[in-house]
Amino acid sequence: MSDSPLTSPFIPNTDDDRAAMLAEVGTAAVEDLFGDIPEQFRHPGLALPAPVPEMELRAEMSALAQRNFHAGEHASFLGAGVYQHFCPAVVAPLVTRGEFLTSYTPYQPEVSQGTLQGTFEFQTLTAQLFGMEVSNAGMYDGASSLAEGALMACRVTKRSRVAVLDTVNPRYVETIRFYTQPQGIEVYETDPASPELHADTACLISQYPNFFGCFEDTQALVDLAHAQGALAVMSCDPTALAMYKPPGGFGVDIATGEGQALGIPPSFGGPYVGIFTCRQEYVRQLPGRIAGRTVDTEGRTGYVLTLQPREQHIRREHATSNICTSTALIGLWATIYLSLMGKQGLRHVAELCYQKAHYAASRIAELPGYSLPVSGPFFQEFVVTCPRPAAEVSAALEQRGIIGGLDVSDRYPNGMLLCVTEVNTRDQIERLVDALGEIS
Amino acid sequence: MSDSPLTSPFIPNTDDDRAAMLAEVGTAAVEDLFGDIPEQFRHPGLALPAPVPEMELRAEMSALAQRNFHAGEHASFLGAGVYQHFCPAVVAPLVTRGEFLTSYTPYQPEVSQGTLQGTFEFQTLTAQLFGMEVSNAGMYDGASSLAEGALMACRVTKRSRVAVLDTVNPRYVETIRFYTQPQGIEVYETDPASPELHADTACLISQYPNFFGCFEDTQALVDLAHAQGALAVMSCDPTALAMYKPPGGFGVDIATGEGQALGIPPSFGGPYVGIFTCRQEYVRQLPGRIAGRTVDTEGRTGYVLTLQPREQHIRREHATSNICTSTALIGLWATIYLSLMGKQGLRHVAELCYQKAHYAASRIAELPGYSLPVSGPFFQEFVVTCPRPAAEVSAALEQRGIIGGLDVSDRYPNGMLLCVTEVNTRDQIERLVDALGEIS
Amino acid sequence: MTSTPDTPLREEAHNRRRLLMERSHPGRTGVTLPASDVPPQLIPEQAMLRDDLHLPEVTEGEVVRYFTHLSQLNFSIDTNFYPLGSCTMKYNPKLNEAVAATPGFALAHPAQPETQVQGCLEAVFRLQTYLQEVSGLPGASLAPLAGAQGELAGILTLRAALDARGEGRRRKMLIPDTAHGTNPASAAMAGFQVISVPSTSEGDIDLDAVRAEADEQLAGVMFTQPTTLGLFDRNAIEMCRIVHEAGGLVYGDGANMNALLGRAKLGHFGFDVVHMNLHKTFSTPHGGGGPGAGPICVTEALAPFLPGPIAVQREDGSYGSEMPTKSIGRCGGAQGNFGVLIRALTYISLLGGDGMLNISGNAVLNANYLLAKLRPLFELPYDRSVMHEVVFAARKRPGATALNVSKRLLDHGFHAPTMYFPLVVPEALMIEPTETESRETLDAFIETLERIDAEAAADEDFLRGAPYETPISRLDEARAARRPELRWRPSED
Amino acid sequence: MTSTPDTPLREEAHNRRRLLMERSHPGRTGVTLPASDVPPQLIPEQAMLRDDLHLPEVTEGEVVRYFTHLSQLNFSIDTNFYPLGSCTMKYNPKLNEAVAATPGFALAHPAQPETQVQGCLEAVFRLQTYLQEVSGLPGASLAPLAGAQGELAGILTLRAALDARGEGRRRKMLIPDTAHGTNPASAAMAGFQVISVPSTSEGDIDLDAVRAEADEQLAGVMFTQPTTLGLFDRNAIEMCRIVHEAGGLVYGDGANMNALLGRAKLGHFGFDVVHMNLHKTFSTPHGGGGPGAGPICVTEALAPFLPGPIAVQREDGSYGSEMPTKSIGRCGGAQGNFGVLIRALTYISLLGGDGMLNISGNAVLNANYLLAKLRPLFELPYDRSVMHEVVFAARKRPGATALNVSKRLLDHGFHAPTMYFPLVVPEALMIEPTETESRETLDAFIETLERIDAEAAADEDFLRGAPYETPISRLDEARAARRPELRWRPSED
Ligand SMILES: Cc1ncc(COP(=O)(O)O)c(C=O)c1O
Ligand SMILES: Cc1ncc(COP(=O)(O)O)c(C=O)c1O
Repeated sequence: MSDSPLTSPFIPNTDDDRAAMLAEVGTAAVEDLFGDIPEQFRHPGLALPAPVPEMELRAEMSALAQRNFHAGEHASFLGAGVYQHFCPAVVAPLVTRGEFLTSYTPYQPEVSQGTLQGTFEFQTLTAQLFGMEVSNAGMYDGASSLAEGALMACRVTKRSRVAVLDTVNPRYVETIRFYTQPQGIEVYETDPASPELHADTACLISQYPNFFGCFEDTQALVDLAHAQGALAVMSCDPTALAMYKPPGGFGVDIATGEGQALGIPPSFGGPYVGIFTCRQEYVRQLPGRIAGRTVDTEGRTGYVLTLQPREQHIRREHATSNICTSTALIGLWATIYLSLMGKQGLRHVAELCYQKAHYAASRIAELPGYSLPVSGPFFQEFVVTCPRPAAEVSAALEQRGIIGGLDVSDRYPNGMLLCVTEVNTRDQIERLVDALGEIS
Repeated sequence: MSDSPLTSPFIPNTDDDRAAMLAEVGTAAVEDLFGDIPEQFRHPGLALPAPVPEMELRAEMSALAQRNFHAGEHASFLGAGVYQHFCPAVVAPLVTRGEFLTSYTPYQPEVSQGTLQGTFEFQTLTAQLFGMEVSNAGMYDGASSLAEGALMACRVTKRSRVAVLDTVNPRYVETIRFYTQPQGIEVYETDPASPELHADTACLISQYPNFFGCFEDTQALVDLAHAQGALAVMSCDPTALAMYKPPGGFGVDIATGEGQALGIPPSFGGPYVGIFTCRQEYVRQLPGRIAGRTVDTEGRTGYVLTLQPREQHIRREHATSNICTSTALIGLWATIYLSLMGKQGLRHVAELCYQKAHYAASRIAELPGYSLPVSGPFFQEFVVTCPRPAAEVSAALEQRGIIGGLDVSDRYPNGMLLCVTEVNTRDQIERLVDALGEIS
Repeated sequence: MTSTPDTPLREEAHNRRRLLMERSHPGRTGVTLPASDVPPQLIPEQAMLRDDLHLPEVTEGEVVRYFTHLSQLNFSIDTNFYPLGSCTMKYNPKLNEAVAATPGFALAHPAQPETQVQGCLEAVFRLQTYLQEVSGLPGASLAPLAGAQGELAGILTLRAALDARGEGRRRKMLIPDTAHGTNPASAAMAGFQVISVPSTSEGDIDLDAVRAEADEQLAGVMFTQPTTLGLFDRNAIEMCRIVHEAGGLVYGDGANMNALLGRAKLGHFGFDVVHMNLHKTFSTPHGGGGPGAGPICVTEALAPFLPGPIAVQREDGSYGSEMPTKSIGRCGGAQGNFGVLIRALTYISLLGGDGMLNISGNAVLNANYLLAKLRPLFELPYDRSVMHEVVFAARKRPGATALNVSKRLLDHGFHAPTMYFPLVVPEALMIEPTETESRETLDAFIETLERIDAEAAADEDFLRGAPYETPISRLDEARAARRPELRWRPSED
Repeated sequence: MTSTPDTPLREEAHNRRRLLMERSHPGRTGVTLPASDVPPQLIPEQAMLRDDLHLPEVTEGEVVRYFTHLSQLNFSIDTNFYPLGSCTMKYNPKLNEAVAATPGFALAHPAQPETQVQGCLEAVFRLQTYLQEVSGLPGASLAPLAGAQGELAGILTLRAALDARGEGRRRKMLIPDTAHGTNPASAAMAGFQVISVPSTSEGDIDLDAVRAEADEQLAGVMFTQPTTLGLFDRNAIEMCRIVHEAGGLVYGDGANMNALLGRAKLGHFGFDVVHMNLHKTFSTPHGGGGPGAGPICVTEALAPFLPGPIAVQREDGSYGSEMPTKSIGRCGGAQGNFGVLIRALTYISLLGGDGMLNISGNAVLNANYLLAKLRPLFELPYDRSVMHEVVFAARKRPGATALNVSKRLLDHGFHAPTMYFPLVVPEALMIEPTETESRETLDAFIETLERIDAEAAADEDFLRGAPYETPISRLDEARAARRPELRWRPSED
């Protein structure tokens, strides 16, 4: 049997091809084409493992995946910004069709109508879900989308301070800082009960429901911001919006969200898609890509990237944003999810989350040693005060085959942020309650 | 929250639609359309379970699948006609593209060139792999393909007895009987060492390698058949043909095979695809569908079903065969598998099977209490005589996380037919040997 | 569009359709494979080995581009409406695919001991039960690999029952002239003498003709209910009585079960054996011509003769697999197209009993809607309310033959109806919309047929040239059959 | 083809492109969902709830047909050659997809405790190590979510290092005029003052211009090696020296890493920070515009400032996730596009070190082959041997502008090259073939460009009308921008 490994399945050219091509090029060897690299730097050696054939690699990767204790095999009550939702089996085979999966950014609209029309649908459906006038084609994720919202608010208001409620996801706050501070924008946290706004505050940023699962008095926050000439910027959970009054209903100016909730697998952190919506009047300040409708030379409807396609190439350091490759495919995933769920389905899912979370919360609140430190209306997440440190509770739950909630003891002593969605069966909830009861 | 279940996701029409349509039809209610059914038979009630929503059904089906002790989780040495082979990850996403998966039999060639050209490729590649002149578009499975081969041999020779070597897969023999006996054809088994042929024997049927993994003296069998005016019909393992002289090389007249070996998942028995190849001269006797090349009105090359498309509609009781819906999609799977593996890859796979099986056999032969009762060259399967009944050995292997071979004790006392292919790692082989050693 | 020199484009199209062997390049490969990890073994004798393996040598990327392109040349349910009578081309839920691909199912081996495959056996057992319920017949075998094999297996079951009664002389099988071609073909393969029975002018079976054959030679009848005319045969119940009285048995072709789901059970009418096409009624994808599955259900009396194996539930609740006591044997190498069965099980489980009623109700309403709306365009040979499909005769306009109308439909993105079948209707157009198509789609289809009618009225010849917009135009089928080219050959390179 | 009245077909095409909201029908649904299994809970206050959720109501089958149809309107790597310079549109192995979809990876939650996600952390750690090896730089963060975010994160890392040294005054960032537009955009977002630096007539960076800015205000330079001209910049090493000597740091845009894999390491040349585009060099699919991933590698000195979190291996062999001691923070809500990382890890593991060398060798040979063969058709502004791509100027024939040639290529099934970039080349056509295309494909592309050249020679206007064969012709982009219609609106119904 042949000893030499087969040549790469991804490189079509053979030795014969290469010889013929080198002859056309007028060079003796492929190595010669690298002659511009100074010799002392050339071929430095690459200490990478030997190639692993597909059959073995698949087994190796499966074994690696198996080392995770994951929601495919265990009940999970972890949310904190990344949510498990049921996604119909039909989504993946459509999204992974090669024509969607392996196409480039639609710079050539004549041969990219699939991606462009899909993006237009994303813009339509997210704008409608958020009750906002316009949406862009999506950002990297919910956090960076909110950060770009802060930047946009500064551009619109020409102000340079950003107020963030201290009930916003702390990672989102870090991301806002990451994006804004280098530009000399000051970010400060403030209490939702009495938000502090200054004359140079560009926007008041809140989260809906907030990081701890509750709803603030959103209308009051929006009105306050507007009274100060600041914009109201809000990060929203898309699932909640199927049930609750959307940001547009409060007069929010810029509303963003983590599209992951729209059926996207958690995938240990990404890829997700950031939703970015705003008032019509800010359309020319929108960061990222946008698809628009137009006509072709024969009057047929078609779609193009518009407003700032490839804007960095033209505007370079004056570009609205540096975002180039974004997450179109995940936007498509969310679009297909939304079209399947539709009006009734998404509402139904939201109501299931509500029902199950409230049931779980009420059961846990009855357990000795447990309480719910936060009062006020919540959707699918709630903080529980545990009789022991949250990390210990989490470890004890793991032993019982349950993925516990996020440790929020920095904010609530022995606090754990639990999330219950439609994927959690009553049986899982009872198992959680029983386990917590045992852990007391 | 709404109590009533959502309407079916597969039925677009709503109550409004139905009302409008009933008005056009001139009927008051859908029920009225069933008026031809005598009342006492109408709406008999249907005792089926209540609908299970997708999310729950997926969980339920996963749990059911999990109840199997399967080769995805355990080393398996079971073959006996259905083989585990590595299949590249690229095959499934291509085969399951909706345009292949959900198209009909290509009766309208203008809008079915994908299926038709794919079938033409299947015919080309299987003919080439088998070293035979022509191939059809595929049969239900390897067994029925061989049975149709026997029927065709009877048609060609106008004889009515069929000789089958007693080393042919017993299930195949049963299938041959199923197909041939109702037509008054007599099937008899005969010893490969001295095959009995009669003046009215239409064909001599053998298997390559035979059911017990060995090669017969194929040339002698073919010559004997021909000397008696009978056809040589042979069922071949496609993987073996990448390494061993193909049926065409022996002058076999009709060669069939189980296409499952070409990367098709075992799926507890199907769907598979039967390969059917023969001499050019019998082309008009071929059962099943056949794609042929032709031209369109503008001279462009295209493909159509030919020779007997929809022959049952025209020839009815005189049709060559009753086969209508076959297994085109599995044929496509095999075609894509063959094109990826190619000349070098398939040979490499065959050699890996050979190497590993021979290594395993030699190691097992060394174990006290074990022996190899069959001598002679073999490919990837071999019979082992165990110190205890094969069923007991199999159960003991199961406890050790191993799927053992087939019990062939009806033929070889305490015999187990083991199969080793490229998917069995050396580590698995060592574990099998150790386990067998313990079981002694 | 503007004029454009189309030669290069033609060539491009041709290049895309080059065959694998024409794309092959020595030394290319589409896979990475491991080296052997065992000590080298003695190599087989040279004489046994081959040295002429002519398979393609192409990369993974080339394979992907080629087959993706081929796929785009197809119509399919995922892209087009298929009003293909007798084929029940309904939408195939993607959940079916996901379930069938579950490793626990896809990797289960058919020869594993029962204890190792309880999940598969339970699945088969459940589906068996559901199909018995749907058909109203208490025995079932899910072994047959397609509808036609179900017919063969079913009719052999029937034959074995007759033979067991000592009535081996009964070899006459009545088959209506409207029957699908596989019925006579299967009957002939089963060793029966086929006798064609006419239908009445209203499309029901001619009972006098049945009575005339009801003698000691009569084995039975193969009957499709609803018939291939899309009609519920009002004489079928009486026919069953006559055949039974004469000592024969009744085979039911259940390919049209979509019309009857939950509305009636064939077993109640007197059918002794019924096959069903899971790839029609139960939404398993047709795959460009299979795989399918053709389970059969039978009366108590016939159950011992069924082909096997059959899933059983043991007293301890575990599942097993058994051959019926007097089984006619096996129709294939394993035990049925499990991958198809599991899809059908998924579908039935998802929709439940109410879902079945919704299917038949909407399928029949859709067919009657088409009947009502298309009536002005075609002749209607049997003017009755229909079940799941409607058969017209395209005889109102010269040039607008069944073939030409069908080909022109392709230009509009609609698959052709079934044509020239059933044979009793000249220029037959057999249209089955199924329940999964919307009123908008049906309306678009109706409008298109109206336009085609107008085109034919305006220019008698126009339709003869159709289709005009498909990847290829009408193909020379005669040439294909006269000089069969059935594979690529090296000489052509 | 024969004349055909195309109105109905047009309409059909239009129907297929109807938007979801136009397909919506009250009462339809695309899913089945379970009822609640818990005791009913108190319902929220009415004032909090919404009553205006306008989402589509369509069935699963309608969704499948719609999106399948949309997909067919796209070019993609799975269907077409994409000679798109700077984008490295190589074939994306399907194994990547299968691995990323493994439930153990796809269902892992980013906020799980480390002990529960050892598989993910090990995967990230491995990839981190591999990318460090490829870049020749010892620190790495895989957090950035795309190339441009990698730029921002990298340049902020650089800034933090300067600030930590007390050199907060250094705010001048040199950027060659050939740089990708994201470089200046990122530098501006990072608070730097962008200073454009010209290239020499041979396409290398103008060292005198660099020297002129090498003062106490100099923060550094953002440099792409090989450059966007497809050239290995022969002055870059000296440039690094000058910048370092002046106290600045060097940022390397590693988007063109495909040319250098195993041939040279950017870290060896003096780059302090480098980002890589996994969706280019490491074969993760581009998805119609993402997702991607833009990991950054840095020198030892810069490592403490990296964005986090970063995977670490602990002494006991377990894996963890940590923020670097002086981290600039987080660039997103979680910890990087793990689903993209795992694909890149799969790709590198599959091909190994030798595979990397094969990639760069074949990619560069393919580019030079196109250079050699296309030279007669276009101007070649920098006549040197190229790396992974070649930039021509389409200035030989009136009418055959970069735009028109590109549009006509679409008719032949080839995606357009990158046009009008880099800005320093007028009528630029930037062509990157990648290693995954075959000589036959390149030859077909060359031949097509020759034909297009002939078409332009024959008729100056012909190319202006192209494309002619695509689903839609040239679109009115000005109108789109002037009157932005960015979503479907109910009023239009
Ligand atoms: C009425 C009828 N009977 C039998 C069959 C045969 O079924 P199959 O194609 O699955 O063999 C068909 C389908 O083609 C049919 O329509
Ligand atoms: C040279 C260069 N730098 C940076 C980028 C930006 O990368 P991304 O699109 O991933 O943000 C690109 C790709 O568009 C590029 O080609």
